[in-house]
Amino acid sequence: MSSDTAQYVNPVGQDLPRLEAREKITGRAEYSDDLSLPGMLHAAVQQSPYAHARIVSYDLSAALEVTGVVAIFTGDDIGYDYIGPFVHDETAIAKGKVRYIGEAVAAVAAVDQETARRAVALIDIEYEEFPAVLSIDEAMAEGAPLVHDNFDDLVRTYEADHAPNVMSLMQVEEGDVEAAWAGCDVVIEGEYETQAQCHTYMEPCSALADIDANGKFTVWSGNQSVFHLQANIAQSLDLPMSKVRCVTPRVGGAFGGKMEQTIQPIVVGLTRKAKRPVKLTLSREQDFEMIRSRHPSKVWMKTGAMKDGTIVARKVDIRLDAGAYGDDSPGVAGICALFCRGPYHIENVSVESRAVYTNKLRAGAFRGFGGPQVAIAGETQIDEIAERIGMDPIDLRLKNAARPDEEWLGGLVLSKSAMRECLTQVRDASDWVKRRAAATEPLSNGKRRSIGIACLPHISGILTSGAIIRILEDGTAVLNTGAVDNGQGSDTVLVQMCAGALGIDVEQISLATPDTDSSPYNWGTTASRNTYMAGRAVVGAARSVVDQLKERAATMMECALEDLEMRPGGFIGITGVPDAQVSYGDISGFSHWVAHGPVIGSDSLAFDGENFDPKRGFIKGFPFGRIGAWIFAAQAVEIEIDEATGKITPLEVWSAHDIGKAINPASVAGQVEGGVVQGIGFALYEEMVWDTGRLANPSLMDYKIAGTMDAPPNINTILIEEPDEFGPFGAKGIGEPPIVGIAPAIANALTHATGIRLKQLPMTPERVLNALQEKNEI
Amino acid sequence: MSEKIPLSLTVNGQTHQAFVRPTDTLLHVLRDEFHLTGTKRGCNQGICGACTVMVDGKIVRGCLSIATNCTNREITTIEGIEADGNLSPIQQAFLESGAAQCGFCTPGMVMAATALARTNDKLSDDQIREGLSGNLCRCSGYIKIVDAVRSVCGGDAV
Amino acid sequence: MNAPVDRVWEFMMDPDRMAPCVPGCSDVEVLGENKYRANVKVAVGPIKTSFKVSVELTEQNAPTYAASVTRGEEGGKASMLTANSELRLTSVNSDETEVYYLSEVSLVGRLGKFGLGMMKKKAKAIGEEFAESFRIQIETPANRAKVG
Amino acid sequence: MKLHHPRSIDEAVSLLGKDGEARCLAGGATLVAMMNADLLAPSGLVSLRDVETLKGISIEADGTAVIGAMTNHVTIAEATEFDSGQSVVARAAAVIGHPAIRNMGTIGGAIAHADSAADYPAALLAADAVICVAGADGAREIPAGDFFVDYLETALEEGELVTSVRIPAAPAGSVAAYEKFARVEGDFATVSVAVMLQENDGAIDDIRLAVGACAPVPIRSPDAEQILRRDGVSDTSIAAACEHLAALADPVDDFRGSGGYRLKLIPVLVARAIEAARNGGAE
Repeated sequence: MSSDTAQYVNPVGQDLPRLEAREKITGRAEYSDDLSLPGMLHAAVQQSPYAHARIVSYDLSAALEVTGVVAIFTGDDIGYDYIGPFVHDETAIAKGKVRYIGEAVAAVAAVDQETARRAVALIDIEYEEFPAVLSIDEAMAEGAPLVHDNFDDLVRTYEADHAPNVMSLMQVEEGDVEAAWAGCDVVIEGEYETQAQCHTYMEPCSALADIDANGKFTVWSGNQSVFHLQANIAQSLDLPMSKVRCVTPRVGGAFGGKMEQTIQPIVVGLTRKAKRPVKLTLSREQDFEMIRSRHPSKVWMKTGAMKDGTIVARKVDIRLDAGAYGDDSPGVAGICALFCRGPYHIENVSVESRAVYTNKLRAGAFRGFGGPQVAIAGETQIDEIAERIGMDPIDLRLKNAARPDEEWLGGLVLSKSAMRECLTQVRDASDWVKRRAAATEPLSNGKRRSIGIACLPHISGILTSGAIIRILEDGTAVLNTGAVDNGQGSDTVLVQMCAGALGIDVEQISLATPDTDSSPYNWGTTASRNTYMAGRAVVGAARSVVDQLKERAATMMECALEDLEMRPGGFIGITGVPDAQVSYGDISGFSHWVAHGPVIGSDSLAFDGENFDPKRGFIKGFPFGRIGAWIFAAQAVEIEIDEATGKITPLEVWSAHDIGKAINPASVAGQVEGGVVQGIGFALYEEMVWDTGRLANPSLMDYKIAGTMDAPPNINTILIEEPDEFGPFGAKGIGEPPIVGIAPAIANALTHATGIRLKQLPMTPERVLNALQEKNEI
Repeated sequence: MSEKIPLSLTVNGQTHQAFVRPTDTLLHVLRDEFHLTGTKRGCNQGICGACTVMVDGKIVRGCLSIATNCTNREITTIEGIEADGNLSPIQQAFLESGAAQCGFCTPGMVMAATALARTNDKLSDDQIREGLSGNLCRCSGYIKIVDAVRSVCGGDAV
Repeated sequence: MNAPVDRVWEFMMDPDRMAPCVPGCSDVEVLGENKYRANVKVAVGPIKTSFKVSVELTEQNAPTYAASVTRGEEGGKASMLTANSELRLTSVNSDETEVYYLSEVSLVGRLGKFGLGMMKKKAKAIGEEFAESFRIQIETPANRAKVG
Repeated sequence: MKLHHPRSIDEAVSLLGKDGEARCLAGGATLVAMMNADLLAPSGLVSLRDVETLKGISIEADGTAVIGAMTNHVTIAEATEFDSGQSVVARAAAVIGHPAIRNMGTIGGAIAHADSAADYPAALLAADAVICVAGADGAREIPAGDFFVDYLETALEEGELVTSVRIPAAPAGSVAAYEKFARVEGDFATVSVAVMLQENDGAIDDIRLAVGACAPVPIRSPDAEQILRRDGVSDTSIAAACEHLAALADPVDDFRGSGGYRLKLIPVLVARAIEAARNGGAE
C-alpha cells in the first residue's frame, strides 16, 4: 500500500499529470450539459429587446397552451430579493425593469428543447421603454437617466462616495501630488481606453437543478465557488441556504466569468415551479449577451519623473463601465486604484476610481481584475519616460521597482517579493539588449520586429478557506476542500500538497468533489487564491492529521509523543530507531477499531495579512480588507509589425513570475501560457462591439479569440522561487498575472519600432495603420 | 415541428438508432440521442471545433453535419479513439504533455490531432498548428497541445 | 423634391400614398390619430421575412418637421426593430423642397446577431429605394393633380 | 420537412421543382450554420451527397478545368490538375476556414451562398470562370461576373442548382496568386485579392485582377487592368489601377474593419498578389 520510506518521492514540485487528465482526453469528463436526470425538463429563456424599460405586464397564456410546457418563471415569481457581491441590485431574473438588451426576462421549462424554445417566444411582455445610457459619459452626464433609480435604498457592503449612476468612488491619496509636479523634469499625460473582453470560456453556461421530496434543491453547474453560488441562489429565491445544495461537475473554463451566479437562480426558479429536474444550457450567443464581460475603461493618467529616472508622482482618474448591475465592479475599481501605481516606489500618488452603471451587459471579475485596464496606461507611460530621459526601459523599472521590505499604498507590506529578479531574468532570457537594438532595422520583407517590456503587481489570497483530511482504514486518505478546479489544475496541486505534507503518494489520496453539503468552505476560485489559501488549509489539516497519527502511534508503541517522527511513505516511527515504526494503515485500523477514533484533521483560516494603515495615507472606498500576498511579474513580447497593413504578429513571449514555489511547474507553465494568449487576445483581437445598445458581435464568428496560428509559437515561462513565509510550501498564486502585462509590452514594442503610441485597445491593424499614417503626415 | 423519422448511424463501429428530426445535427444526435457526450457543443456555428468528429476518417464539424445525411458513413467520436482500453498515442501524448486544462476543447482537439497524425509522421510545427487551427482552446495558449502532437508526429523540419 | 413644401408634407402625412413608396410595405391600417400599422417584407438573400410594424408620429410641426417611432417584430419575435425617425422639410422655392430624413434603426434578435455591416448596407439600400420611389410619386403630374 | 437523397441531377432538380422553399444541402458548412442561427428554416433539404456526377475535377481537351459542384475545398486546394493560372482557385480554396471546414465545404455550396467576404468569388472572377447550373428548363452557363448579384444573392433562379464550375485554360505561362487579409487566421476576409497574370519579358500581356469583400459582389475593373497592361507593374500604376477598383467598391463597416480601412488595403494586397504570383504564388 504505502511505498517504502527509502524510495519515497515527495510529489511537491513534481510535474505530475492532472489527476483528471485521463477522463478529459477520453471524453469521459462530465460537464453540466452532459448530465441528465430521469424526467428532466429542458429550459429556454426570453431576452430583453430593450436597453432600459419598465416591465408593464406578462401574458403567458399562449406559452402555457403549448403542449409539453410544464413551468414558466418570470419576475412575478420572486420578490425584490436582491443579490450582488458589493451592491445588492440584481434579482434572479429581471423584475420590474430590464436594464440591458439580452437580459433574461422569462424562462420556460418543457419536455424538450424545441418545445421550450417555441413556447418562450410566445410569452408576450409589455414594456414601457425608457431612455438608456450606453456609455460612461452618457451615464455621468447631468440629469442622465438612472439605471437604478432606487440605488440609495440598496444594500451596499462597502463605504464609498457615490453619485448618479456612479456606484462607487475609490480614492487614494499619498504625499502631495500637485506640489510634486514642480520637481519633475518629465511629465507624461494621457487618456487610455480599453474594451469589453468576453471570457469566452469554451463551455457555455449550463445548469441542472433537481428538487427532493422535502423541497431541497440540488444544483449542478459550472461555477467558481459552490458556496458563493449557494448563497446567491438562496438569497435571490428567498430560500434557506440549507435547502440549496450546490455541486460542481467538470467546469469548461471560467476566468472570473462564473464567480457570481450565471443562470442557476433561473433554473432553480423553474425547478421550484415544475417540481421536476430542469436543465438550461445557453447558446454561445446567449452566453455572450447575458452573462458578463471585462470592464471597458477610460483611464486618464499623469506621471512625473526626474532626469535620473526617479518617478516622483502619479495622478490617475479611472472610470469603469460596469454595465447594468454592480456585480464585482466596486472591487475591480478598488483594485484598479490600488494597482495603478504599478510595482514601483512612488512618493506622491493621487487616484480616483469610479464604477459607473450603464444600460449594457454587466461587467465583472475577469482574470487580472482591473490590472489590465491600468497596466496599459501605467506601463506605457513608464516607457515614454524612459524614452524622454534616454534610459533603458528595464533599467528605469529596476531603478523604481518596489523593494521587498517596503510598504505598498496604504501600508500593506510586500514581504518577500521578487520584482527585480523578474525584470533581470526576462532581460537575460530574452537577450533584451540585442533584440532592442535590432528592432530599429526593417526586415527584408519590409516588416519590422521589435520587443517591449511591462511589469506588474498582483495579489494572491484574500478571504477564507478550509480543508478536511480523513485517514481511511487502510491508511489512504480523503481530501475535501470545496475548492473548484475550473481547469487551471488546482485539484492536482492541492492533492500534491496534501500528499507531500502527509509523506504519501498522490495515488493514495481521494479528492472529494466540491459539494456544499459535505465540503468545508472555500470562498472561491478567484484572486489567484486556490494554491495559496486552500493550500494553506490543506497543509494545516495535514499537520493536525499527523499530530493525531502520532498520538495514536504513541499509544500503540507505548512511547512518548515527542519521541515520534513522521517518516516518508506513510509511517510514524521512533526517532533514532529505524525499524520501530507503524504504518498509517496500522494506526488507522487501531483508531477505528480499538481506541481514539478515526483520524480526521481539519483547518480553517482567513487571510491574515496586514490591513491598511490609516495613518499612512488617505484611502476611502476600498471594498476589501486584507487582500492577500503580493506577487509580481515581468513580461517581454517580441512582435512583427506589417507597416503596410498595420497587422501586429506576436512572435515570442518571456514571462517571469514571482511564484514563491511551484508546486507543479508544468501546471504553472500551462497557466502562464494560457494567460499570455488571453492577454494577446485583449491586446490585438478581442472586442465586444455594441451598436444602438445591442451587442453586435455575440458569436465566435464575429468575436475572435486567438487560434493556433494567431498565438505566439514560443512562450518562455520563467519561475522565480523565493518562498513566501506563509504560503503552503512557500507557494503563491499564478492565475491572474500572466494576462496583465502583455498589452502594454506589445504597445511598448510597437512604439519602439515605429514611434507610434496607441492608447486604445485592441491594437487592431486598422488603428495601427491609421496611427502610422497620421505620424507620416506630420 | 417536423415529424421524427428513424435513423441508424454507425458510430465507432457500432450501430446506433434513434428517432430524429430530418434537420437534427450530428452533434445533437450524438449527444442527446446516443448519449455520447464526449463530443462538446461550444458554439454550434462551426467555429470552435469542440464538436470535431470524423466521418469516413476525415474531421468535420458535428454541429454543421445533418445527422440524416451521415447514413452509410463511418462516424468516429472521441469515445472511439482508445484502442481496446488503451490510450491512443495522441491521447498518451496529451496526458504526458499536460495538454488538457479545462478539457472542454480536448475531445475535439484530440480528434483533429489524431487526423493530423494519420497524415504524416514528419510534420513541422507550422503544419501542426495549421492542422489544429480550427480548434479553439481558451486555457492553454496551445503550447502544450502542440508539444503533445509534435511528440507523436513532429518532424525534424520546423 | 420638385414640389412645394405643403404638398410634400401632405403627401408624407398620408399613409395611403406613403405606403407604396416603402419597399415591401402592405396592409396599411390607420389605428387612429397619427398611428398606423403595416406589414413590411424584407429579404436578405435567402433570408426572407416580414415585420409587423407600427408607426407613431410623436411630434409634428406642419409643414416642416415630424418625428416618428417605428416598432416592428417578426413572427415569434425572432427579431425586433425600433426606428427613431426625423423629417425636416425646407422650402427652397415655390415648387422645390429640400427633404431631410434621418432614421436610426436598431435591430435585435436573430437578425441583430448577424452580419452587422451587410445589414447596415441593406437598411441604407431600403432607405434609398424609398426616397427614390417617393420622389417619383410626388413629382409625377398625375399625383400633382390629385393633390392640387 | 424532409431530407431527400437524389442520385442524379435530374432527380435533384425535380425535387427542387416540387418545393420552392426546399434548399440544396451540399457540405452543410454554411447552410447548417444559418439553420442553427435560426436564419433559415428550409421546408425541405435536397442532399447532393449521392449525386456522383457532381464530384471531382476533370480537364477537357481545350484545357478547361471542370470542377463538380460537390467537390470539397480540400480536394480543390490539393488538386494538381490545374494550370498555373487556374491555380488561383486552388489557392483561394486553401485558405477557406480551417481543415474541418475544408473537408466539409464544397465549391457549389460556397458560391450558391455567395457570402461577399468568402474566398471563391474573387478567385473565380480572376479565373474567368463560368458557373454551370441546372434547372427545370434545362442547363445554362453563367459567367462568374454575372453569377454574383448581391449580398447572399446569385443569378440562380428558383429550382436551379449549381452543377459545376468551368475554368478556361489560362494563357500559356500565366501565373496566379490569392492574397487574403483577415483579423485572425481562418476568418472571413477583410479584403482579398485574386490575380492571374501573363507576362512576357517584363511586359504584361494579360492580367485579371479581382477584389473580394469590398462590395456586395467581387469586383473587377477593365480600366485597372488596362492601366497595368499599358504601364506595367509599378507603385504608380498599381495606385492608379486601384483608384478604379476603389471606385467600384462599396465596403461595409464592421468588426473586420471600416470601409475606409478596406479601401486602404486594396493597393497593398494588389501589389502583394502580383508579387506573389511572380514568385509562383508563394509570398
